[in-house]
Amino acid sequence: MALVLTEEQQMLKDSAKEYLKEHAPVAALRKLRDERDEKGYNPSVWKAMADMGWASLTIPEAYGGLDFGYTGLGQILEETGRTLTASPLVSTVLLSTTLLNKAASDAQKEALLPAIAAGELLVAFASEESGVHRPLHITTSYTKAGDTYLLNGKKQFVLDGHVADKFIVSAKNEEDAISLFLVDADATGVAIERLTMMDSRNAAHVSLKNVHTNELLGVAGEGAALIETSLDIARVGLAAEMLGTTQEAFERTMSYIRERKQFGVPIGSFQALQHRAATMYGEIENCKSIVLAALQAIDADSEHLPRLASLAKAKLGETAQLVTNEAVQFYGGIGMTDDEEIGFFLKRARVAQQTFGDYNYHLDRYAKMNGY
Amino acid sequence: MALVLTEEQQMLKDSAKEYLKEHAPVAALRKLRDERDEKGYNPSVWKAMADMGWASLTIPEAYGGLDFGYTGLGQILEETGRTLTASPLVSTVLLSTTLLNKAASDAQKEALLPAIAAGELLVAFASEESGVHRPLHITTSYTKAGDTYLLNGKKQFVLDGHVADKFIVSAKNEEDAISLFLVDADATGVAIERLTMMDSRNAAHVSLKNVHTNELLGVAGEGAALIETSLDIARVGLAAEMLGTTQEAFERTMSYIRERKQFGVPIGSFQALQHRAATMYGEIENCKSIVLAALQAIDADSEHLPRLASLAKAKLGETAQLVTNEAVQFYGGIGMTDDEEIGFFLKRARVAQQTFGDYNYHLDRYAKMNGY
Amino acid sequence: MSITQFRTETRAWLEANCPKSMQKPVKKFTDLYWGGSKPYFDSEDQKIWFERMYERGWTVPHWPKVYGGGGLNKEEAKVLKQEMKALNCRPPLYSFGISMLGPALLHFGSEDQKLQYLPDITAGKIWWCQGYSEPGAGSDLAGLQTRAEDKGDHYLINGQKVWTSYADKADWIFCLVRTNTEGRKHAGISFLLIDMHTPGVSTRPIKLISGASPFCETFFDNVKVPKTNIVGEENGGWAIAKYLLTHEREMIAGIGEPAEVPLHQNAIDTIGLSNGMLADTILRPEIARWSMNNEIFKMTIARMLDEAKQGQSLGAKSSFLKYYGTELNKEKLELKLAATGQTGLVWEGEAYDDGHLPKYFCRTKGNSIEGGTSEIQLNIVSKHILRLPS
Amino acid sequence: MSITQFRTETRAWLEANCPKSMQKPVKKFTDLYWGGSKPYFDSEDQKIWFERMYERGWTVPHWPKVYGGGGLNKEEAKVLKQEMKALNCRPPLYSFGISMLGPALLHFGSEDQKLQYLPDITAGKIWWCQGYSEPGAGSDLAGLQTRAEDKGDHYLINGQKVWTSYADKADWIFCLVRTNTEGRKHAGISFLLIDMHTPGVSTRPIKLISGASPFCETFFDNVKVPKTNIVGEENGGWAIAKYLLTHEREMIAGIGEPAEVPLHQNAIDTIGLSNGMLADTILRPEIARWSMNNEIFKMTIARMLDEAKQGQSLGAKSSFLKYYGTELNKEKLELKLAATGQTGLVWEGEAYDDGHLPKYFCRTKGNSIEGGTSEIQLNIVSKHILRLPS
Repeated sequence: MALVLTEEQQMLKDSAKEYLKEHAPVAALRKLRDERDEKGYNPSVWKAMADMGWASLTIPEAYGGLDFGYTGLGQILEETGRTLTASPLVSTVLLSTTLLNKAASDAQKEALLPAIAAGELLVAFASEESGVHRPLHITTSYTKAGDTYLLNGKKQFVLDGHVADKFIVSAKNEEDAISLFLVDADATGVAIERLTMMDSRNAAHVSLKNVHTNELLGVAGEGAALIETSLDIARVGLAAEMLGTTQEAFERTMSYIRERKQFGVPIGSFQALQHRAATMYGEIENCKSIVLAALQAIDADSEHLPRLASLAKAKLGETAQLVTNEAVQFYGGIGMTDDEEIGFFLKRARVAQQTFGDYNYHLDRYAKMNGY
Repeated sequence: MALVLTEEQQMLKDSAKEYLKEHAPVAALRKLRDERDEKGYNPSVWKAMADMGWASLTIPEAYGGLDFGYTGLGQILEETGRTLTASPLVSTVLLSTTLLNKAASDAQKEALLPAIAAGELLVAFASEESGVHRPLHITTSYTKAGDTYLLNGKKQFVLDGHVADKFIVSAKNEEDAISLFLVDADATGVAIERLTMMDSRNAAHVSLKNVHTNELLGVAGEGAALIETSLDIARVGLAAEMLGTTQEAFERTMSYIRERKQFGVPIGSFQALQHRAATMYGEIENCKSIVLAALQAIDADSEHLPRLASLAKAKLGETAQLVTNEAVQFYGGIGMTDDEEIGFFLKRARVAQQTFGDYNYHLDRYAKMNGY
Repeated sequence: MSITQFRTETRAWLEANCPKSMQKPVKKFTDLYWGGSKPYFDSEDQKIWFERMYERGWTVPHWPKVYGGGGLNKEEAKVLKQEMKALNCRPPLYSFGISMLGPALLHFGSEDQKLQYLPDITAGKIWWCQGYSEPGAGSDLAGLQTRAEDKGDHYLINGQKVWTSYADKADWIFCLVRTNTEGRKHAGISFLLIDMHTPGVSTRPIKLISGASPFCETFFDNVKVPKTNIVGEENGGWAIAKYLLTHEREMIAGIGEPAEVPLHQNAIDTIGLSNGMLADTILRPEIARWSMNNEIFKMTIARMLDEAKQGQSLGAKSSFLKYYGTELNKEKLELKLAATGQTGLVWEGEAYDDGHLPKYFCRTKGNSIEGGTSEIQLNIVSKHILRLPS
Repeated sequence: MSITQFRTETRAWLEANCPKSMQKPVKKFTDLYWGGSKPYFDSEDQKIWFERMYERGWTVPHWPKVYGGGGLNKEEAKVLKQEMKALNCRPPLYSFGISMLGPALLHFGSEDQKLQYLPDITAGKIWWCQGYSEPGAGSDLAGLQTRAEDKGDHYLINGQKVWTSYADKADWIFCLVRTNTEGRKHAGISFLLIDMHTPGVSTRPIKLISGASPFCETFFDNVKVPKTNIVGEENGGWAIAKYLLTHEREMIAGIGEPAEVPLHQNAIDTIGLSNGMLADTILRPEIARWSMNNEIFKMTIARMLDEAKQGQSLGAKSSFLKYYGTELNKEKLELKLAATGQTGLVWEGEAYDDGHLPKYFCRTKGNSIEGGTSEIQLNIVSKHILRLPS
């Protein structure tokens, strides 16, 4: 497949860019932060996004979706990355919807997917149990008690954990087999602690104390493979978002140094900065390539997805760090102030880098996949 | 101790610089190379060096030496690094004399040290058994046969192996205890294969087939610690040589870019090159610090020597690579020609980097020494 | 008194007189006593510790006694520093008066000025701030625009400074102002002391990406300043500025918490060991690489200071020290974040040390900007040390 | 014929006609047939392979048949390339005529010139070399000094070229010469074809740090060249030079042996595995980092070519490709040396593959210099893509 967007994908991207610039710019995130907004995202913007079909892109038509594919979703994510838009896109659409598509029963799909497509239901994936990404190293347990399952454990850094209506929870039995369960956020025994993260996005610790559920998701004991595949898709989607963040930070920096004068000339005329800028340009070009290739691999159901997902998440983590660091340095003192927006990009980059595994995690995984 | 040279050390260094510039410049190495010189070094220059006392610096006065210390020897090595002088200084003086000082009996010292001091005896340390530095991973064996020992094995990359009069050979017994032995180069069963290395310096493979010797060096079975300590000293000394090589390559490059014009201006006026040059300057300053600190640690018999030796060898390996690569790049096309001398620095740097352990070897060792 | 005896007595005195709560690492602003006309002590111990040290002249131990200092010679001052470090004693008084203005006055001030200002600095009576940078000037310090018009017996100041540390709390400011608008821009700058309580001076705090506001914008609107408040010659301020910048660079290069936990220990605590090696085999060489560079860099600082003692001036080498030290510090915080994962990104909450790590991480990004950017330092090295053409 | 059918037939033909000894990686100069007026075949198989391919027009499969090419369309040419790669077939003829001069003539030459020169290129009758660089000019290509004086019916050439590939073996040279010394330096350059057998042309090989001498200095001493040998307009050579430089950059970015052993396999072979991971835990992430960058970069080449097909011209992006590709190649050789230790530094001897590794290592250092230095490529990116001011 050619490494270019189709016309439809390009149109979707263009319209997303226009909408987000108008309705969810960086200033909107600042406002949510400064007002210590209770929800941490803007529900009316989210409703509008859903109305435009962004929550339905990967949902089959049978369940009220558009079945447009992940390459399309990636374009939306890239644009939200540019505007640093806080929304349930990553938690509910990119991650949980993928899990539901792959594992849910028809009845579960019927019950959940149309509501997600309409922007009326938020589902968060409660998986990690420490600050460092190790999705299958869990201690949260399940036991069967008659018709229902009993869950116990502590989940950390659950994206949108404090605004979710439902959780998909990973837990293991005594034989260390991992299963997934659906749990209502208001179920007895669920306690939620909202966290204030560096990037002002939503995350929470979710503890489960003798929580009852009778909603198993997928086949019991086969959760591990499901988690890995869904996470790979989420890694690629997050990489697409990071591509937007990185490009926007870079373009703003280039505009800045074209104009900003020191010693009577634009600082963009200093060759040392130019060479660093040109190097960043190249890395961003590489980022574009791997993100597009990985998105296409999802839609093509390619066997190479795991490797491409690690390549994408690693490369974007590396480049987002490089570019946002250099952005602040190129801006100079003004870049250190909260008034200037460039610092928001630095902060978002650091959180996104850690989410779903950082550079080192994926470098290690890549080497192992290649047999060394 | 202050991190500066004493007046005597500075004087020694100055006189070495003057002598080497005159009698053993890079052109001398080129000549040895182009003429495929049988010995690979200039014996009359070596004799003169010995006459100036350079072979005696670390030999006790009782055995005809000057007992001047390793900080002094380091200054000589640094200067030979600048001129890329091929000589038995590293093999015989830095490494073998150190081993003899530490382990030889009075009789052995009496027999060998005055001859070394006079520049009349070359002793090589036959230790490594592969291209990658692993000094204690050996298979060369010794067994006791009456009064003598029987040696069998293959040694690789023995510095000055094909011109040495004697070898110090490491070997282990059936209990894996390592001992050191003195072996004459012309002993029955010794076969020497000279190698042509990238830097045109001397190295050889030395194979030992049922070689008899009755000269044990030091206490039987206690060779490992002896090797490590002596190698640490050799690492620091070699780092001093690399400091000279690195500085000289850098200074030549700076001279070149101050003069060389492109687009009507000196290329040294391009800020991108300036910043890379300034970064190299800083790393070279760091190199000076660690080399001097490590040399002083040898003379002070410091318990920190192993850590400092790894720091020195690692840092110099890293910086020599950086600077010689940048040197060729800054020179441009002319730097790629054999007529220009800068390529000799690149080649010497690569061999010196591998000798006694490269950056990665010492980084690993440093981490282990610090408990992680 | 022999230096050994001095050490013994100093140690005994510190052990007897430094309150236990003052023997803890400095983590936040109020852990230090900053002095000023409205002094704030965070605790009774902090007050006692300041008073006891001030009584001996040990708020600034190496200044002459006549200016309120301790009159210690270099060796004694070093011993005191070592002994304080050994006990983890906090500095009894922290101020830009001590670190910045004092050295400038000692070097360039008149005897009257020294007697007028230095004792108040050692006593912590005046809070000084620095007014160098201006909006839009950035690295081009010599391009400053704040005007000091000659009005006979006084100057009339108009203009704006930025990045003035704690100007909202300060009593006085030491400033670079333009006293001449003609000729070379470096040659029209003067070094002026201004009472912040003078009519026409106002400040506005700047919020940083770390969330803190240690800096202000400071505005001068027809501010009258007596001509005697000038330090050095009129139009001779550039030399003082350069002297202080060099001084500041050296200070910044030395950044780092005292008696700090080594980075690798930090990583071991977070990640753990496996077969005696850091369990994260990818992070391990990165930690080791940083630690090696850090250990060697400290030797370079020591060596350059040793050489300076022998008469080789530090000069432009301070630019390298500033550059390398700040880049190392930034890299250290990147590695700390890498070692802690998302936990190290929580911005608030007691369980997360109130976000000390991510906030300090953000703060370090300014290290390579303030006091002259890394780019400026590299320019200085290439021009003044490597003599590369411009 | 459908493309599938073409593929099947091509594969069968290659399997039947490519001698086994021509299905081995190219390691040294004589592994390729270079053609020329004094042709040298390293083996009978090499000769057979050349003749069989030439007969089909497949020495240059995508050129029109009228010029001696194979007349294949883009898709067919790609299939042939893929099938040759699958069998590891060596190119039957290798020359700068094919890779450099041909494209320039096809784009800028007159019909007469095409008919005169292109068939000889496909037949390997003429060995062409390139004369761009001059001593002392380096990256400043437009500053070239070799003069072509207008003498009515011919030019008189005086000057010197450097880095002319195999000029000592070449029959003809394509050259940039100065036909106008006034006005903008770019505007006085012409693209000229010169017979190396003309009186006044002489060459001297340059020995490289790798020990090989693939380049020469070439001297012109009152060399007479017919005016018809100019390609394009007089003083219009800069456009052709730029076209070819872009072309060359793309070629150089694609550097790398065909069907090469992956770097990590290399490292596994040398170092071995431990618990399924490369035994050298420090080198392992370095290998992986390089491999990731390499794999992603190949996607970027593919993407940029896909975009180019859609009409977005590659333009200055080729500068990035040249820069990144050559830096990757240099880095690869550094890693290979790191993996092999001293063994990889032995310069001679059959047991050491005649020093192929260290010699190739040395050779790669020129990758970021020839065809425009890395610095020049970065300048181009920042000026033409990022629009940063000069």
